[in-house]
Order: sequence, then C-alpha cells, then structure tokens
Amino acid sequence: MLTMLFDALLGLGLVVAALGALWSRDLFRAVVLFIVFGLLVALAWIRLQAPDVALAEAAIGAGLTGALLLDAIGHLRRTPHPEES
Amino acid sequence: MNRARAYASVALSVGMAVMLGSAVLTREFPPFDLAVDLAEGIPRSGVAHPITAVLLQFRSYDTLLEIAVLLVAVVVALALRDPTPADESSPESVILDSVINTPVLTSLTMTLLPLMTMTAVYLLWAGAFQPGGAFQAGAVLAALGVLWRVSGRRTGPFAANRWSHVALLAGFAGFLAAATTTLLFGRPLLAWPSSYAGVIIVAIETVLTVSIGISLLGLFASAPAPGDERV
Amino acid sequence: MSAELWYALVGVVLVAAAFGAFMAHTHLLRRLLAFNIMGTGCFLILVGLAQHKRAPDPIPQALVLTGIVVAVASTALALILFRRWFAATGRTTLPEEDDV
Amino acid sequence: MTEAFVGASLLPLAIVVPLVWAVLALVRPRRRPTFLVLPGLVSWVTICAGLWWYTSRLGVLTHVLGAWPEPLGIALRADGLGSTMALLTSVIGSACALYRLWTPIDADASEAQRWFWPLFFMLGAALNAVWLAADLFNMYVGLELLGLSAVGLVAISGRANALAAALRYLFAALLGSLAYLLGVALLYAAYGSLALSSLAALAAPDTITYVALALITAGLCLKTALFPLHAWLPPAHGVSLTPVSALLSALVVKASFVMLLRIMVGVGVTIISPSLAQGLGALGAGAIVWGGWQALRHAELKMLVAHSTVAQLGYLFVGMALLLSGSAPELAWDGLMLQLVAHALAKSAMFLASGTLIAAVGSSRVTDLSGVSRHMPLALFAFGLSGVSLMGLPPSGGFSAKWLLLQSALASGQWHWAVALIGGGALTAGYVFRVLSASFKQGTGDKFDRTPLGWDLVSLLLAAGAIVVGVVATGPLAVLRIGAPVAGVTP
Repeated sequence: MLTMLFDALLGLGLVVAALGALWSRDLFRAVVLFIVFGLLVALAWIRLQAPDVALAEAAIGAGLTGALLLDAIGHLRRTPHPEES
Repeated sequence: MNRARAYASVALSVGMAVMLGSAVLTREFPPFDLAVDLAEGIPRSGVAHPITAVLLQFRSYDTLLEIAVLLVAVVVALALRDPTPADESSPESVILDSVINTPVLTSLTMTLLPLMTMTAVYLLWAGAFQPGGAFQAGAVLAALGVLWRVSGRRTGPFAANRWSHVALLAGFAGFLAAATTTLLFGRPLLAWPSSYAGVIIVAIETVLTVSIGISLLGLFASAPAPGDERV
Repeated sequence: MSAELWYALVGVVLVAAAFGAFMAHTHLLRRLLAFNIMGTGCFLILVGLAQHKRAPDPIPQALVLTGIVVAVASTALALILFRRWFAATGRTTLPEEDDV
Repeated sequence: MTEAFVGASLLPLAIVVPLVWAVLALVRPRRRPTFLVLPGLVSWVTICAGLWWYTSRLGVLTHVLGAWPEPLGIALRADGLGSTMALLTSVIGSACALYRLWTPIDADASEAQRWFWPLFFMLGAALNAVWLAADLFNMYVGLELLGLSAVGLVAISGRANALAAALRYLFAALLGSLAYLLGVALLYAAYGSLALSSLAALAAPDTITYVALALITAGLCLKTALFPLHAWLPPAHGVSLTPVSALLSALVVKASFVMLLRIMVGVGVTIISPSLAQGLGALGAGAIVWGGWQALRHAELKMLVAHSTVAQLGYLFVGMALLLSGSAPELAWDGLMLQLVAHALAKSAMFLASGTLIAAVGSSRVTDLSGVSRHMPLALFAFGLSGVSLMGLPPSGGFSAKWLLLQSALASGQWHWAVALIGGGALTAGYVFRVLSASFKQGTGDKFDRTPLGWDLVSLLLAAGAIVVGVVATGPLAVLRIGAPVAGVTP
C-alpha cells in the first residue's frame, strides 16, 4: 500500500517537474527543474529494480547534463545579448 | 508563444499520448523471454553481474560503437574550440571565465576529491558482480573533474595537454584492439576465450573508466566560453 | 496495475508532453530540455514495459545505459554548436524562426 | 581457413578498419595527412571489394559477434544490398577523400578543419555499421554515430551559416532517432527480441506493432529528408565543404532509408496495408515535384544540387510503395537498388564537379557560371554526365533504375506513379540544362582560378561510374538480389 502511494506520488512528481522544465517562463528555473526531474527519475529506476541505471541517471542524466545546461545559461546571461531571460 | 502554436503543441502531445498509450496498454505478452538465454550465458561470460555481461559480452559491439559516439562528440568539441597556436599563450583565460571561485566550494572539492576517487574505484570494481561498472565510475570521475574545474583550478585534468589526449584515446583504442585481436586467432570479433574473459573485461573497463571520465569532462570543459568569438 | 506498467505510462506522458514542447519552442535550449525529457520517457517505456509482469530484465536496462551516454554526447554536441552560434550571431533560435 | 570464414571475417573488418584510421588520425590531427590517409583508403576499399566478391560467390554472409548467437548477441549480416552499399561507401568515400587531399590548404581556412579526417573515418565506419547491421538497437547506435559525425563535418567549416545548418540538422537527427528508438522499445516489449531475423518471423498485426512501425517510419523518414520533412537537408548539404556535401547526399541520407527498407520489407511486409505504402509513395512523388521545382529556381549552385537530392530521394519512396503494394515487386526491387547505386555515384560526382566550378568562378551563383565552359570543360562534362543519369537518359544507371520502376508501376496498373516518374525526369532535365546553358553563355570576364586536375578526375570517374552501372546493370543487380526479402526475387 505504502509503495503504491510512493509510486503514485513519484509518477506525479515526475510529470510536474517535467512540465515545469518544459514550460517554465524562466530558463534558469526550467533547468533547475530538469535537474530535479533527473534525480526523481533516478528514484524511479530504483523502483524498477535498475540500480545501475539509477546511478548513471543521477550522475550523467541529472548531474552532468544539468551542469552543462547551467553552464550554457550562465554563458547566455553573462554575454551582452539581452534576447532571452 | 502565440496561441496557435500553443494549441498545436497541445494537439501534438495529446495525439502522441493516445498513440503510445494505446500501444502500451494493449501489449500482449511476448512469445519468448530473452532473460532465459541470458541466464544460460552468464556463467560463460566471465562476469557475474548481468548488466556488465550484456554491456561487455553479449552486446559489447553496441558498447564499442557507443564509445565511438562519445569520442565523436569530444572531437567536435575540440574542433570548435580548437585554440590556434597563437592563442595558446592564454588558454586559462578561456576556462577562468566559467569559474565560480568560492572558498566553500574549494574546500568542499578538497574533501570530496579522495572520497569521489574512492567511489569511482569502488564502482569500477563492483561492476563485476553488482551494480556499478565503467560508465558509472567514469561519470563520477567526470563529476569530480567538473567540481575541480569549477572551483578554479588551472591545471585541471582536461588542460589540453598530451596526457589527457592519450587518456582520451586509450579507452576506445584499447577496446578496439581487444575486440579485433580475436580475429587473428580465428575467432569472431569480440569473442574472448571464456577463461580469460573476466580479466580482459576488467582491463577494458579500467581504461574505459578513465576515457569516459576524460571525455565527459572534455565535453564540459571545452565548451567555448564568452569572449571567445573566433568564428 | 503493476509498478512497471505505471512507470511505462508515466513515460508515455513524459514523451507526449516533451514532444509537444519540442515542436512548440524555438529557443534551442528549451528544445534540448524537451529532447532530454523525451529520451527519459522513452527509456522508462523501454524498461517498464519489458519488465511488466516479469522479472527484472538486464537487457533493456543495459540498452538504457547505452542510451543515456548517447543522449549526453548529443546534448553536449548541441550545446557546443549552440554556444558558437550564439557567440557569432547573438541568437538563441535558428534563422527564419521567430523568438518566442 | 575456409573460404566462408575469410568472407565472414571481412564483415567486422569493413567497420573496424575505418575506426582504426579514425583513431590514427586523432593521434595528431593535421590538415593533410596524405601518407596516413592513403593506406587507410586502400585497405578500406580492398576489404569492401573482398566482401562484395565473397557475397556474390557465397551468398548472405553472417558474422556472430562475440560468438553469442542472436537474439542474445548481435550479428553482422552482409546481403547483396549491404555489401554493395559497403563497397559503394568505400569507393565514393575514397573519391571524396582524394578530392579533399588535392584541395590546396587555404591559410584563412578555419583551424577546425584539422579535425576533418577523424570525423571522415568515423562517418565511413558508421555507414558500414548501418549497412551490415542486423539488430534494431545496434542500428540505432550506428545511426547516432553517423548522425553526430555528419553534423560534426557540417559544423567544422566554421562559418555562422554552417553552424545554423549543423544545428538544424542535429535537431532533426535527434528527433528522428528518438522516434525510431521509441518504436524499437515497443517492438522489444511486444516480441522480446531485437534481432531483425526473429522479428520478421514473429510480427503480428496488432496495435503495438502498428504504433511501433509508425514511429520508426516517421523517424527514419525525417532522417532521410522525405518531403515534407526535408527542410533541414538543403542548408546542411549546401553549405558544407564540397566533399562533405557529396558524402552526405550520396550516402548518409541513404542509411536511414536502407534501415527503413529492411524493417518495412522484413518486419512489416505482411502487415502493412497497401494504402499506407501508397501514402509513402505519394510523399515521394511530392518530393520529386517539390525538390525539382526548388532546384529549378534556386540561385546558388550547391543549393540547386542539394534540392536535387530531395527530389531523387523521392524516387526511393515511390519504389518502396511499388515494392510493398504493387504486383511486380521484383521489378520494383531492381529499380530501387539501381536508383540507390546510380544516384549515389551521380550525386557525389555532381557535388564534386559543382565544387570545382564554384572554386574556378569564385562565386556560388548559377548565373556567374557564364563562360566557364571553355575553361573548365572536364568539370562541366562531369556535371553533365551525372545529370544524364539523374534525369534518366539512356544508357545511364539512372535510366535503368527509372525504367524498371516505370515497368513495375505499369505492371501493377499504378499509372499515377508513371506520371511522377516521367514528370520528375523533365524537371531534372530543366535544372541540369539551366546550369549547362549558364555555363555556355559568353563570359564577360576571363578571370578563372586554376583548380587541381585531380578534382576533375575523381568527379569524372564517379560520373562515368553512374553511366557504366546502367550499361552493365545485370551484374550488380544479380548481387543486389542476394538475400532480398522480396517474393519472386532470386539471384
């Protein structure tokens, strides 16, 4: 019962985080939500009994991709081309 | 975002959801289970952990091509930042721009450095019989490198020097050599004799870990920085 | 409903939402986010559906590991091109496509 | 060592050898590593020629990688189509490599072009990996390797418009391969296998299979630039370095098409409805008309040639429609195969010749070609010769291909395709003569730059190949029928 509740909440959380990452007005917030999304997916992989994928997702999917995207946004913000928030 | 575009987006989403959802919900049970073949193959694979066995035995060719994909991404990264000889006097300035130099982060990195290195080694070793392996270990190494770089070190592991170049190529080149050598003995590509398979796989995973770490870090570190407008 | 099927369905919703966003956005970073979320949804479908009413299947899990590395390589490549493009033109979208 | 073993060992070598040269070229990336590249080309062509010869003698060759039999492991498989495409890849690849080696080093050229060679060999390995693949997921990895190296090659010319083209190409490629991967995920869930051979035996007409095939088709059509999903192609093929344009148009877009062909004919043939196949053919006909029309009115020479690729790819989809829904699939198969081969040769020749003309005139506009006929007769002749094959005049390979497709359409009573096939030929004649007539106009000035003789030579050889394939079509066609998954086709 408890695990079912956990699954339900996690699934919901995944969709909410994804929608936030996809449609948030602020690009920085979108990327942060994407990293949150990656960490939540790692939990989902553990529930799917895939600890290897969970490890890779947390390190690469959330961590490295997140770092790359944050770095790119920082680059956009520092450069004097005020095109996009 | 104009209204028409938003409606079109919703329509595309709904269409995709209906299509995929109907496929997922009507799926019948598959006629056979590959897991049975897999369980029979594991004892001959030289590793105990099934995922590692799939990645470096049953579908090792996929992994070989995948490392090539990673290498191509790094090559393009290098090509597009490529410092011309004239620029080599100040390669650090490119990096320093993306640095967030804070004392907390610096001391954190110093603490994490041994810890993460140990984690990477552990993951690599564990991959033989439980979750872990070259990719996870390589990712931890790369994360370490990213921290190292972000905390303001100039001599990062991906300073464009000869050693990082060697480490970058070693994984793919070593894997390719190990894959091809079997042909000389009249065996198929990647068909390592089962008595040596365990050793060979550990060796490949070790070089791959370093190469994957360096490649992932290279993708991070060689992104062109602001002010670098040579196009 | 098994947990596996549930996560496969979550994957369906993720792919669908991200596909719509991919087509709607012109900002290349937003498209890249959508691509990554779509990929993750695809991986959830691959593993979840294969394991539905079955023991954990290492094969799709290994495929997903491969897929994650390919995805990060593609993302990094896209970001490098994007930053070059931005440095050269100051644009965050492709030519002929208006800003959002 | 048995003959069969030697033949089967050539399969992995056709992929490994270019990979080895990619590594060698990476050790110290240089702009013109002639003495590194030449042995690589020779061994590559030798291996692929050997593979083709063994396939023609022994039939379909299989190499079980790691000695793990399918479906647990992965196999490489060389049927007639696979080994012919591998041979073609090594030959056209070598021609483009020679063109590149003969290119004078421009001091202003971007340093990024030092990385041409590793990417070039990776591209060659990826192409061979796709031609010889027999596993759905392995095809995905091969296609990604191909896509990323192709995007890299477009990007390294370094100018801003090349970056835009590379980005557009990359995003289309990413979306396309993700759609493909989704389809593969569904097929694995439905059948528990990724090997094409086992899926062919299992495929059933249920919802999940249809959705999977729809996703795979959509994704691969995007990657093949089927009209109306073609918008990414002309800029990417138009702005690249000339040998890169040639490789992309001649071979790279065909990779996703061959995958689609293998899946449609192997897995889908019994469950695809004829109307669906007709739909794909209709898009192909649309491509023939739209691509031809755009080529007729485009101001820049390389963009004209790139639009011609959009049009010529349309013939492939018309051929696929005839293969899946016509009553003469064996004729459609032959026509399709010849179109693949003849277009690859003709289009690479045309791009290389165009690059030569542009370099001589110093302008990429068609109207600036006036007077070039007297100064660049060889390049112009190569252009015209490849044009003969593209528009389908006898005795070229393009003629035989279109003639076979036409016969297949008439035998099936599908007259509408005949209209598209003949109309497409007229449009092609239009844009080829547009270039030729511009070149034969009296020039205003006589300032033409000298170009290397080697450039003319490779484009002439490729164009001659496109003609010769038509003359000796029966030989290659017999090989191309080996292992063909079509009823009534026997070698």
